[in-house]
Amino acid sequence: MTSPTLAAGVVERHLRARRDAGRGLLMPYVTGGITPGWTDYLRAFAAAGADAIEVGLPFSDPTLDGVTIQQASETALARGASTRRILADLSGMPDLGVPLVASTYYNLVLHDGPESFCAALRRAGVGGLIVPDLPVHEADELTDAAAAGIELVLLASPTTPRPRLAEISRRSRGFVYAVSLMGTTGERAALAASAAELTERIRCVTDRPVLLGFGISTPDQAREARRHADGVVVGAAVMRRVLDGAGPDDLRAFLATLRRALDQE
Amino acid sequence: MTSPTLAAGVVERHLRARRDAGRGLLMPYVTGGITPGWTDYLRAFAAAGADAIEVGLPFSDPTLDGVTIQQASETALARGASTRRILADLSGMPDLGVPLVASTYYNLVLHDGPESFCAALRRAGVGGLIVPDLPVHEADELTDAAAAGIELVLLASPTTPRPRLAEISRRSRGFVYAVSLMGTTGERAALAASAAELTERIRCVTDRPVLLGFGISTPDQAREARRHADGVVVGAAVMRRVLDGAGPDDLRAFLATLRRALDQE
Amino acid sequence: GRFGEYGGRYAPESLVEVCREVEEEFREAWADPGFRGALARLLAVHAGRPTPLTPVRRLSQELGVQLYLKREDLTHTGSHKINNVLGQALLATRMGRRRLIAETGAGQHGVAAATAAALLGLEATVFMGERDIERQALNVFRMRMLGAEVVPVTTGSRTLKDATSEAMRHWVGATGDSHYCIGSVVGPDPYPWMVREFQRIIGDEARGQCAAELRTGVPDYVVACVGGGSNAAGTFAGFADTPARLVGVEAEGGAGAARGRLGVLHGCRSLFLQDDDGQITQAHSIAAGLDYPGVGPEHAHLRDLGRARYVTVTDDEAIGAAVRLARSEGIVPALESAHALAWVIRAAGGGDLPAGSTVLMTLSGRGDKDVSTLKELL
Amino acid sequence: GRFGEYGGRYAPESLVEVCREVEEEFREAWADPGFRGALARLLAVHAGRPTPLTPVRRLSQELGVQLYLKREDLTHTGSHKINNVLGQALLATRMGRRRLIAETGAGQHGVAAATAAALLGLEATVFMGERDIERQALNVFRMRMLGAEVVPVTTGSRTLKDATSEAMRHWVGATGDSHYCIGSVVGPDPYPWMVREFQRIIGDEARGQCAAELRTGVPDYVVACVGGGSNAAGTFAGFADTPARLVGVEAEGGAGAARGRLGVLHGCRSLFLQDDDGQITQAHSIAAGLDYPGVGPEHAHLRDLGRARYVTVTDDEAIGAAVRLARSEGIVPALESAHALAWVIRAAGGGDLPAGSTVLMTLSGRGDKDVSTLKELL
Repeated sequence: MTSPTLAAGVVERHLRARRDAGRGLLMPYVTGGITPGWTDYLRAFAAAGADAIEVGLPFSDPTLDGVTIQQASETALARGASTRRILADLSGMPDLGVPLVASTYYNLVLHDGPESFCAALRRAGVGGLIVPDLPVHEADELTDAAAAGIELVLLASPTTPRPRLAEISRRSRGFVYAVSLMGTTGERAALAASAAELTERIRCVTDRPVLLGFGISTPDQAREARRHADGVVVGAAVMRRVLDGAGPDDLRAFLATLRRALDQE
Repeated sequence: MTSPTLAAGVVERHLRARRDAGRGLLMPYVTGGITPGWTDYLRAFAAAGADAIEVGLPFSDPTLDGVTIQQASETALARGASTRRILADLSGMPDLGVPLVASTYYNLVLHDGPESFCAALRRAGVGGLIVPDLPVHEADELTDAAAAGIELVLLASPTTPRPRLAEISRRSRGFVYAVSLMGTTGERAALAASAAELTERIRCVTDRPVLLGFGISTPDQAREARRHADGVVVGAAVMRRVLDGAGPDDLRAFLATLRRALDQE
Repeated sequence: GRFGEYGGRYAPESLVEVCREVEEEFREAWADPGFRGALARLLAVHAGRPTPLTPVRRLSQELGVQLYLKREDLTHTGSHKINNVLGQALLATRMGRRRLIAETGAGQHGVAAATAAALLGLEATVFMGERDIERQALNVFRMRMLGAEVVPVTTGSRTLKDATSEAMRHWVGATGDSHYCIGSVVGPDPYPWMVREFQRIIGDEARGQCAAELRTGVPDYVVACVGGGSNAAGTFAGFADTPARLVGVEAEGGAGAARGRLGVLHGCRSLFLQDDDGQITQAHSIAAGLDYPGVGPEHAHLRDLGRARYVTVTDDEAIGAAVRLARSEGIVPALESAHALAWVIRAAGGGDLPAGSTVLMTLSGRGDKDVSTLKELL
Repeated sequence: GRFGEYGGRYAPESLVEVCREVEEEFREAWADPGFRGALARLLAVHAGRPTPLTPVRRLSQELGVQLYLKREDLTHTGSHKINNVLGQALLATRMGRRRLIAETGAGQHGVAAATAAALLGLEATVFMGERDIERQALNVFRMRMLGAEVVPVTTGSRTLKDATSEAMRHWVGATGDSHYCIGSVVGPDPYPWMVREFQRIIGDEARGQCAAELRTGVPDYVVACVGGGSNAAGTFAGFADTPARLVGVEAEGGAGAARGRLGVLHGCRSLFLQDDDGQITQAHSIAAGLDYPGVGPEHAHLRDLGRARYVTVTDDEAIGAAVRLARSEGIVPALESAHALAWVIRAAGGGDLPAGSTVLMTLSGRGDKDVSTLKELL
């Protein structure tokens, strides 16, 4: 345990508290603007027992996403979604009781400028930010901009070497996003073997919450993930259902199965 | 007049006699095998007052012929015409009273061998031979083979320089074939200016009959040609009519107009 | 890995380590006379280097300048792309990789990558937008004939941009045995400068040829077309330390350097065409190789420094230039290269190129691939 | 003008004088260092000579021989045809001609002739069979883009043989201002040996490259494909005075040297495919450049002398060889050249080529032109 922790932000405090209470953490994802009433999904997520909610700000070229989230991004953009509108939608919502974490590609951040971008997130009630194409060694300008109130979550991957893993764990805020496998987002038949190894390696360098993402789509996988990590991110499994027409209630039912799986473990 | 004349053959004796009698010489052409009863054309030619008749032995690649005779050759070959069959057809004919002159490309001569080829011509009653792709400097082997009874007619062209013209005139048998213009066989609107000049140049080096060919297709052209040469060869103008379906009587009528034109001059 | 504020390695964390390995291996290889020698030999005996410098006689007279063409169209496979792929394929072999991954638009880089793979006994997987596959059916067949697998990309605009994204996605899952052979001076560090180093042979050769051929030794202007910008980067590299004025010519509809905004795409920070929301927009050019909404980071930097100028020409100007070169010099240029010529023609006519200037222009590829496009237009 | 009993000037009397002029001018030009220098420079700066000698690594191992390719595919326009047309176009200029006449089958010679004409400011009229025009639409457009007039030939089989006949007919009426630029070592004297002299740069270069590259200095076998036979004639010329065994490879369906009979066509005496009546038969080959029913007179003579061997391969063998070279070496050969390779493959497998032999093969052109043909077949 080498990671010195600065004063934790809202997201991290929330997640640490729940983890420390023995709860397996669940962070479902939704692509902002995917449907006219998309914010209803957020309510459903909260109702299903989400511990944090990831809101994707769709980008034209989602290079780390598999087909499902690519398609969700395209659909949302075709509907006229933009960072500005999605944040406006969020601003209009009552507090759900769980922190919101935005995720997007770095081009959208740079386009507005890191300072403005983070300020806009804050105004919309978003507490955290995930930028999958912004690795730790390129993160300085956003870290600085985010310092005032946005927790910048960094990602660790199975090929990240140990010293770098330590740096990521140290500089990540909110939690450490452990990428379960070498691949893009998307549902998989089974949890990758690399997931366990990576989370163990992260645990050696930090006591920050560790959420496993990429490929977790079933209660069984969630249960298995929980054995190693503090919780899971579930994106493509949610968005496939949304693209197939599932409404907020359907998603609440689906997430409830994951919630139960995490609680059982 | 420098050309020493060897004992003239049948064709040349015939043509000289008629020329010396003041007659304009007419040599119509027909592609052998062009129709089932193609030898009827020969009878019609003779009846119309031809002084010699040129029989084309069709070749697959008639590189010095324009479209009309190309088409006639293709048609005849498609009908199954061959040197052997055409000569067989000729063998079966009674004497028409005018000499026959075969014309073809050198490949057909070489294919049978010059000796055999000439012997076959002789057996079929053919007296002369025109090979447009056999210039004088390549003619030795055929000259030797033909010596026994086939008069090898050589061609002269507007670009033939004088010493070569003298050699052609000296070595040609039967007559000298003056190519009226730089071009292929085929009908033309008017007699080329080069025709007069060439025939004059040939006259300076020989007293052998000179027939003008290539492009002579109307009585007016025949009349004009007669002013310079001893007579004309008429090929494409005949064959166009044959291809258009004209029968022997039609051709006789057409040739009669040329005959009259030559006689008037 | 930085060019002023541009460049960098904006790769997903899963690719950071492999990018580092590529960089390390490239640095070692580039300093290794054995590697340099092997590459030089492949370029000579297989790809046909050196390529000639062709003095353009009739068109120069008409334009009132002295124009010289660096003839990359005469290399094996018909464009400068071969310089880079042979280098990367040799590097992949050195790294023990058994496969090349590549993206392609019109198919030139794909054909080159498939060629290098076949030559060195590697496999090749080429990602190509479904729309480009339809438009460039013969190049697809060339790649397959060379033994490459061509994977249709059905997402987004189904063209080069999407093929690049898909190749990167695929690479994330295949870093262990596959090398991603990027075709231009774009992508995460070390690609922009590694590809430039592999392409600098264009500029180095041209520099020497100009020294031998031109009275002035160095041309007044050095001109090249810019899509991602690899032939321009390689050409400019040979003249960076000379007084020659560097001009990059972009397509009107794909002018990343001339009209792009700061952004990050495909692993690097540079200038990209974007809409008001920060979404990357689709480029449009008759030249498939210029049909990319960004530009390599080094070009962005050269622009900021003022060391190079970036100008644009229209589709119609490029077509006109292609026809003019064909008729006056017997060379049918690639439509990409025709852009560079179109600027020379316009600039000579408009006084932007002073009379008597010496101009070196890189003819990056041959126009055979574009003949069916032109056939429909002319 | 004779090669043993072959060759000669079996031209219509109207062409005899112009053939003499071409011969005289060529003899003078060939002895003139100014002409030779100008041609050498065009070949270097415009056409991309010298072309490399490529050692074939992987296929050589598989075959158990040492195979080297002389890379004419890397010349401008993509085949050895450019060597000849630049020579003849320069000669035409020297003779004050303002136009080139050419025949073409697949369009390679036509494109080369149109290219040389554009470069030297001459007009070009290219005769091409109507059937070939349909099959090779893109080459037709390339010629037109280069400013050439392409005249469809509608007679006979509407392919190369007929295009040649039509070009000769046209020349008869245009000798004053036009030069007939024959594309192979056929036609009336001086064409067969003039074209060989223009093509001997292939053999001369290869000879020097072999001397530098091969332990033995001279290869054991020198192999080239033979249609009319210009690339083979040029290649063989460089090795005539060596112990190298010369092998000409013909298409099964166009084997003038292997199966032709004595005849005269298009101005020269040589070996031609004929039926029992002495009519020239139509050749059939998947390679348009081998689709000619005869062979140049020098090849007929080399055959009689036993100095060269002429062998045949089938369409299928050629296709297989093309695919194999593409997959193993990253080179898509012209289907013509693939015939030469097909023989090497068969001979190495069948013991006709002893293990360890060194083999020089001329790769006469690139396969891009054949990709659509192959696409339909594979």
